[in-house]
Amino acid sequence: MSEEPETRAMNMIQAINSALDIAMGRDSEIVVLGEDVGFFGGVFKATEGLQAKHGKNRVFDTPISECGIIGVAVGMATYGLRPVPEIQFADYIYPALDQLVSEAARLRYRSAGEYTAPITVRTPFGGGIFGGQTHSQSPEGIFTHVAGLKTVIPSNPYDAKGLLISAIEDNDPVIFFEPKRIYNGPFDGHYDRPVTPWAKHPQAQVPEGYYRIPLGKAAVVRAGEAATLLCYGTMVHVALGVAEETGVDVEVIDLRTLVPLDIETIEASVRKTGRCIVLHEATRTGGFGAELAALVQERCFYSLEAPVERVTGWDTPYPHSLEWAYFPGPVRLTQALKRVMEG
Amino acid sequence: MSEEPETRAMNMIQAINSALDIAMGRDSEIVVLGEDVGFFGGVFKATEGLQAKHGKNRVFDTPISECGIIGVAVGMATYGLRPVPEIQFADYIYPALDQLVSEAARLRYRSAGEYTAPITVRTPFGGGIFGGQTHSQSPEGIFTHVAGLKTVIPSNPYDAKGLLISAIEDNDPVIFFEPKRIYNGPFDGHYDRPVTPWAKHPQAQVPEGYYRIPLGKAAVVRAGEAATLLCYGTMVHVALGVAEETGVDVEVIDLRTLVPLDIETIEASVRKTGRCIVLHEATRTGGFGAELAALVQERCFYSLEAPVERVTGWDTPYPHSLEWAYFPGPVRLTQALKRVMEG
Amino acid sequence: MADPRAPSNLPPLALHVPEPQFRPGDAVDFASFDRGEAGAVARPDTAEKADALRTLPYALIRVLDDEGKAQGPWNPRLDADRLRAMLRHMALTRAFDERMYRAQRQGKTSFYMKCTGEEATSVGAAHALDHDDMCFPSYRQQGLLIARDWPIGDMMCQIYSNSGDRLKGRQMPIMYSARDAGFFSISGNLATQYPQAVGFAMASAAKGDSRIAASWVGEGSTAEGDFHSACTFASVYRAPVILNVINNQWAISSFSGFAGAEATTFAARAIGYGIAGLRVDGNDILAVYAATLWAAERARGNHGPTLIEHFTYRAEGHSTSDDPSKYRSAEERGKWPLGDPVARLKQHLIALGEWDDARHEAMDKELAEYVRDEGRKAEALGTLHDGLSQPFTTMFEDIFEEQPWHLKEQSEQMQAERKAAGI
Amino acid sequence: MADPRAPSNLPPLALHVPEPQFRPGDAVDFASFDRGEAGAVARPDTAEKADALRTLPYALIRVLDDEGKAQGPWNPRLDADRLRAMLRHMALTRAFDERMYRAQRQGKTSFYMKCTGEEATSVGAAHALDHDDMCFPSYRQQGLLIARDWPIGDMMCQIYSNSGDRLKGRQMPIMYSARDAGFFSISGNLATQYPQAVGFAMASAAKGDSRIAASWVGEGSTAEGDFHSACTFASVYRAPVILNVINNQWAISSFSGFAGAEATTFAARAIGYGIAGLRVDGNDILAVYAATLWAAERARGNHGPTLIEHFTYRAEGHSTSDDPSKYRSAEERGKWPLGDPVARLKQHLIALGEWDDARHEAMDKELAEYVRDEGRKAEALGTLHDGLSQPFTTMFEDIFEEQPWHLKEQSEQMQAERKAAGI
Ligand SMILES: Cc1ncc(C[n+]2csc(CCOP(=O)(O)OP(=O)(O)O)c2C)c(N)n1
Ligand SMILES: Cc1ncc(C[n+]2csc(CCOP(=O)(O)OP(=O)(O)O)c2C)c(N)n1
Ligand SMILES: [Mg+2]
Ligand SMILES: [Mg+2]
Repeated sequence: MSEEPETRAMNMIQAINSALDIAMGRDSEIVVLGEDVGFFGGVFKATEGLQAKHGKNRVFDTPISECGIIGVAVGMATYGLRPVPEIQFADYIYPALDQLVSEAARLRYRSAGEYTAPITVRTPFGGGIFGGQTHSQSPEGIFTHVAGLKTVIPSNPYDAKGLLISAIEDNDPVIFFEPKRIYNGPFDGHYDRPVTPWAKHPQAQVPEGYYRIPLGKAAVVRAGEAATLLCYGTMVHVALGVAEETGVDVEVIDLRTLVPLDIETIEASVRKTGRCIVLHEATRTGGFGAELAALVQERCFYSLEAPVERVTGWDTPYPHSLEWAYFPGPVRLTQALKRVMEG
Repeated sequence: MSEEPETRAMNMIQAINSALDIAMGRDSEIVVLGEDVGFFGGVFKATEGLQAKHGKNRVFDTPISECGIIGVAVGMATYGLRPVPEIQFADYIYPALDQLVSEAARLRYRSAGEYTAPITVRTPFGGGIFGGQTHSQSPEGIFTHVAGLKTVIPSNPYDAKGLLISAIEDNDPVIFFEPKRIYNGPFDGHYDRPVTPWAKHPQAQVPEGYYRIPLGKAAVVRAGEAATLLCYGTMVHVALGVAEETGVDVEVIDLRTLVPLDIETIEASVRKTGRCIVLHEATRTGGFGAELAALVQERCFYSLEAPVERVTGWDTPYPHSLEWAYFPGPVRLTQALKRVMEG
Repeated sequence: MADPRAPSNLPPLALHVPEPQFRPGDAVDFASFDRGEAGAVARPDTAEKADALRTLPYALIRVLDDEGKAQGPWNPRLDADRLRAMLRHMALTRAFDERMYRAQRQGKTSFYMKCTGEEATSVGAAHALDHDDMCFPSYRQQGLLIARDWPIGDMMCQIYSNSGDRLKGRQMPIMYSARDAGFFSISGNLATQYPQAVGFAMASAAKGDSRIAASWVGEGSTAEGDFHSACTFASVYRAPVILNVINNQWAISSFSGFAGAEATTFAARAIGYGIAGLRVDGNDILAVYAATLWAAERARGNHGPTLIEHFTYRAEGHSTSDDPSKYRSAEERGKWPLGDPVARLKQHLIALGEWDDARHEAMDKELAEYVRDEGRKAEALGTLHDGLSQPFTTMFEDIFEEQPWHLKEQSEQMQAERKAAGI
Repeated sequence: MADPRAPSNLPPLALHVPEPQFRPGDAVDFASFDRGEAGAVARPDTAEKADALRTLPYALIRVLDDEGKAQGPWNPRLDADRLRAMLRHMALTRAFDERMYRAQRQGKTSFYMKCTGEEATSVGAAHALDHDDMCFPSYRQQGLLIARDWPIGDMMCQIYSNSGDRLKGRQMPIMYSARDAGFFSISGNLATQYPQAVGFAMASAAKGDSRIAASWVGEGSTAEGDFHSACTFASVYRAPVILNVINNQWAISSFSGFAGAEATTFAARAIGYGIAGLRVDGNDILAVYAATLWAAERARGNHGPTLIEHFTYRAEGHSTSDDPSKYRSAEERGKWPLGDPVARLKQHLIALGEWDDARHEAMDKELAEYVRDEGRKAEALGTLHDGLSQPFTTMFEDIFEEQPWHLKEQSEQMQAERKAAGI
C-alpha cells in the first residue's frame, strides 16, 4: 500500500523496531511500555533506541506485572493514547488475561462504542530456542476464541513491519505474536543445519519508511495445485521447506491474521486443491488448527478429497531437551502430506 | 459403579452438595474454599451446611482473589490435601488462569511426578439467567486447550454427583463446570415456557451415598440413526427437546468429560449416522466445537454425508437483554438439523 | 537442612479463620469500636512527603460531631448552597435506589444494587473533584453520576435495557457508561478499573495535562491482584490518581476480615507502597469531601497518589439477589456507630440554620415525584421483559470497529433462521 | 460534577519515570546509602503484635560489623561448627555457580543463572529453618538445596538434561525439583510460588502440624498479583509462613525503583497487610539466620507470617542470556556498601580465631575439585547437545496420572513417523 521508498535488509527485530519508530514519529499518542523495554531496549532488543529518541514519557520500563501493564494500557487508551505494551514472553501473558479478555476485548461492546481500547500487545511466542515450557508457548488459540480481540502473526520482516503499523493504527485491541525463532532468520525446521540469516531472503528487504499491510488478508506464499497448507509464523518456513524437499505442488498460505481470518483466500485454495493441512506449533487439542479444520470442512466439504490434517505441537508442555521431538517439523509434515495426498 | 443405596430426588445443587459432603466424609484431606462458600454456603448454595458439619478448617471463605484461591489450593495440595476451590462464576476465572495453566496443569510434568495438584475447581458457567456478559460465559474452550487439565461438565443431578466425586478423587487437576441454567431444572431452550423442576426427571433420582461416574466416558442419552448430536451441559436438554419436536431420529451424546474425550463413543455414532452436529453455548470461533468438528472429520471423513455443523453461541459477548437471541436454542438447532439432513 | 534440630515444644499450629462479631440473631454492640473525636486528626500539607504521613491511615478523619457541628482542620468550610446541593444529591441517590429496587422486585428488570448508607462516599467525592476529572467506578457509585447531574432517566433506560438504553441492552442493569460525565464503563469483574485509572492518570501526566483520575473499589475487592498492580504503578510513576476503598464492612456474605481488616486498616495498605493514605468517616460527607480535595490537590501538585479508605456500612443487601439476614445480624444497621450520611448532613444544615424539617420533607417529596415521573417516562420506552427493545442485529455490532465477515455471516444466519422458523 | 470550578494555577502534571543512580560508565558512590550500625536494631519478642513492629521495616538488621564482630540483640550466637558449615555451603554454592556458568559458556547446556553475592540469603535461611519446613523458591535459591546437602551431581544432571536428570529433560536448566529436600518444583512464571507457600502453611496449620513454609521472590517480582494474594491470604489466616523478598537491586535491566523502591522499602509492604516485616543485610549471614529464626519462631507460635526483605546485590548478570554492562555501571559491584557474604563470614570466623586464610584456601580448592569431579560424573551421563538422553516417549508421560488415548495416539504417531522417515 502507498509509498515504499528506500529499502534495507532487516531482520525481524529490526523491522519491528522500525515499525515502532515510524509509527511513533507519525502519531504522538503512541506509547511503548513493558518490562525492560526502556533504557535497555527489551530483552530481544525490539525497542532499542526508542526511549532515547522519543523520550521517557513515551517509552518506559514497567513493574513486573503483566496485569498492571495491560490495565494501565487500557486506562491510557481511555485517555486517548495508543499504547503498545510488550509482554516479555507470551508464556507470561496469563496474569494479564483478565484485563485482555474482560476489559480490552469487551470495552467497545459494553459501552456501545463510548470507550475503546486501541492497544497492540506485542509478545514473542513459539519455541525452538531451548526455552523450555515457559519460554516457548504458542497461546494464540486462547485469544482467537475471545470475541473482540484481533490476532496477528507475521512470518517475515516485511510483513512484520507492515502488519505492526496496521495493528497499532487499528482501533481495536490486537495481540501481535512475534515468532521469536525467526527473529534472526527463517527456519524450516531443520534444526541440525546452519541458520540462514534474513539478509538472503527477499522478504527481508524492508522499506525504511511508512507502509501498511492490511489486517485480515492472508498471503499465498507459494501457489500450487496439489494441497493447501494453512500456516503462520515459523511454520510458514517449514511448509515452504517441505514443499521444496518433497516436490509436491502444494499451495502455502500464510494467514498473517487469525482473527479476522481471510476465509476467501482459504476457500478458493481448498476448492482448487481438494486437500488441506493446517499447521501450528501450539498444542493440538483446541488449537487454532481445530478452528481451521472445522471451517474448511464446513465450507469446502464437497471439494475435499481427504480429511483435513493437523500438523501441530503435541498435547504436552513444550519440553526443554526434547524440543525437536515436540516441534512439528519437516518429518511430521512430510508424513502428513503423504497421507493427505493418498487420502 | 458399586453400591447405590437409597435414592432421593435432588436438583443439581443438592446433588453437588451431596457429592461434596459424601466425599468429605470419606476423605479427611478434602477441603472446600472460595468466596462466600463458608458460613453462607455459596451464592448458589452448593456448599450449604458443609462448614457447620465439617468445620472451619475444612470449609472456609476466602479473600476475593481468584489467583490466591487457586494458588493456595495448589500449595495445600502440595501438603497433601485435596482442595475443591469454588470460583463464584466462570467469568471470574481469568485472574486465576496463570495458577491454573502454568502451575496446576504443569506441576506433575515439570516435576516428573514429584509434585501433583489434585484439585477440583468447581465453577458455575453458561447463560440463560440474564446475567449479562460477566455472569454467562462458557470459557471451557480455554481449558481444553491446556495440556494437563481435565474438563468435566455434567448435565443432570445424577451425573453431577457421580462425576464430581470422581473429579475430586482424581489425582489430576479438574475444572468442573456447572451449567447454572439447569441447577434447578432441565432447560430445553424454550425460555418462554414454564421451568420443569428436576423432580420429574429420571436423572434427578440420586443415591444418597457414594458412587462414581468415571471421567472420560460419554453417555448416549438418546440412541438414533439419523444424525449424531454432540453436546454437554445445558445443550443436552436442547438437543433432546429438538429431537422430540422434530421427530428426527438423532443420536444425542452427552460428552460429560471434554478432556479426556470419549472418542470411541463419538466415532461409533458418527460412523453409524453419517451426520454430525456439535453444540455449545460458548462463542463459536475456537470453541470446543471446533475441536469436535476437526476430530470427527479427521476420523470419520469417509462416513460423513454432510459437513459437521456447529450450533453455538455467536462470536459476541453474551448480551443481557438479547440473551435468547444469543443462546443456541431450538430454532437454531432445528435449522442446522435440516441442513445436515439435506447435506 | 544441614543439621536437623530436635522437635520443639511449641504448640501445634492452628489455622485462623476470621469470624465476624455478629451473626443472625446476635445482639449488636459496637461499643468496642473507637470512632475518635470529630476534628481531632491533624491535616498535613498536601505536599507532605509520604514518609511523614504514616500514622494517618490509623486515624479516622471526622468533621461532623454528634451535634452536627463541623470540627477541626479537615472542615472544608463549604457554603450553604454547596451543602444543600450535596444533601439533594444524596437524597436523590437514595430515592432513585428505592424506586429501582422496587422496579426489580416488580419484575421490570433482572437485577439492581443499592448504595444505601454509602451515598456520601460518592456524592462527596464528586463535589470535591473537578468536572473533567475522570472517574473509574465500581458498581456502587451511582452517586457520582447523580452528583454530576447525569439524567436519571438515562440510567433507568440502561436498567430496563429498553429502547432508550444507549448501551443497547448489552449490559446488566447498573453497568452504566457515561463518557460525557467522565464516568468509565462499569465492569462486572472486580477491581479491573483500578489499574485503568492509574493508566489514565499516567497518560494525563505524560501529556502535561491537569486532569486527574479517581477510582473506587469495595474493601472485599482490594484482595484482587489488580488492586496491587494499581498501587504499585501509582507509586512507581507518582500517578495523579485517587484510589478509593469503600469499606462498607461486607462483601456479599463475607465480612471485611476476609480482606484483611482484622490485621490493619485498608488505608494502611498505602504505607506498604510508600504513598499517602487517609481513612475517613464515610458517612460524614464533609470528611469525604475534605479528604478527596486533599488528595486531588496532592495529585495536581505532582506529589503523587492517595489511597482513601471510606469507613461506612452497607445498609442493605449486596444486591437484589442477596438476603443479608442469612449471614449478619439485622441489628447492625441500626446500631452503626457512624450514623446515616443523609441524616448527618441534614442535622448539620439545620444546626447552621440553613435548613429545616419542612424543607427536607418537601425535598424528599419533590425528589420522589421526580424519580417517579422519570421512571414513567423510562418505562414508556420499555422494561426488560416487555419484549426485546433492540434490533437483533445490534448484537453483532461494536465487537470491532468494522464488522468482519464472520460476524456479518452470523448476523445474516440469525435473521435467516428466525425467518425460516417464522419468528 | 455539580459545579465546575475555575481552572487552578497548579503546574502541569508530570510523569515520574524512575531512573537508577548509575548507568554504564558512571562513577559509583554509595555514600548516600545509610547502612546503620551493626547491632543497633532492637529485637522484639517473636510474639509481639504486628502493630508494635511498624518501625522495623525501615531499619536494616545487621549483625556483623566492619571488623567482622557480631553485634547486638540479633546476634544468633552460633557455634563455630555451624558457622563453618554455613561458610562451606556458601563457598560450595559459589563454586557450583562458577562451574555451571562455564559449562553453559562451553555449550554444554542452554542456560544458567548464578546467585553470586546473594549466597547468604538462601544458605542462612536454610540453616535457620527446620529440615522438614517446606521451601517454595524462585530460580535463584540454589543455596537452599546446597545447604540441605542435596547432591550437586543431581543438580548438574538437571542442568544438562542428561540421562541422570530426574526431571527427564523437560525443564530448563536450574528449574530443580527436590521433594526429599522440601524444595518445591521451580516455576518459570514469577511469584506463583508465593501463594502456594501460603497454602502449604495454611494446610499445615489446619492439620495442627508443626511444619512451616517459606518462599522467596526477587524484589522485581513483588509487583506481580501473586505477591499480593500471598500477603493477603497470609494475613487473613495468620498462616505460618515466611515470605522472603530478595532485593538484589536489579530485575534483569530494571532497577528496584520499577518495583517501588524509590517510595519505601520492600519490608514495609508488610505494614500494609498488618503483618511483621523485617529488613536485613542480606550479605550478613548472621543477620539472615537471625531474622529467619525470628520469623520461624513467630510462625511456630501461631503469631502469623513475616515478610523479610533481604537487602543484597546481584553481583553478576541476570542469567547467561544477559549482559549487565549494557544498563548499569560496572563499578557498582565493587563499591557495594554491604560487602560480600562469603568474605564477611570468613572475616568473622577468623576474628573468632576459628578459621584462617590457609584453611579457607584449602576449602576453596577442595570444593573446586569436588565440583569438578561431580561435574565430570554428570557429564559422563551426557550434556544437552550430546543428543537426546531421554526416550522420546517420556515426552508424553506425566501430563496426567494415566495416559489418555490422545496422548497414546500421539506417542505412537511420533514413533511411526520417525520410523517412516528412517530416523
Ligand atoms: C473477579 C470477580 N470475582 C468475583 C466476583 C463476584 N462478586 C461480585 S460483588 C462481590 C463482592 C464485592 O465486595 P466489595 O468489594 O466489598 O464491594 P461491595 O459489594 O461491598 O460494594 C463478589 C465476590 C466478581 N464480580 N468479580
Ligand atoms: C510472569 C513473568 N513475567 C516475566 C518474566 C520474565 N523475567 C524473568 S526473571 C525477570 C526479572 C525478575 O527480577 P527479580 O524478581 O528482581 O529477581 P532476580 O532475577 O533479581 O533474582 C523477568 C522479568 C517471568 N519469568 N515471569
Ligand atoms: Mg464491601
Ligand atoms: Mg532482583
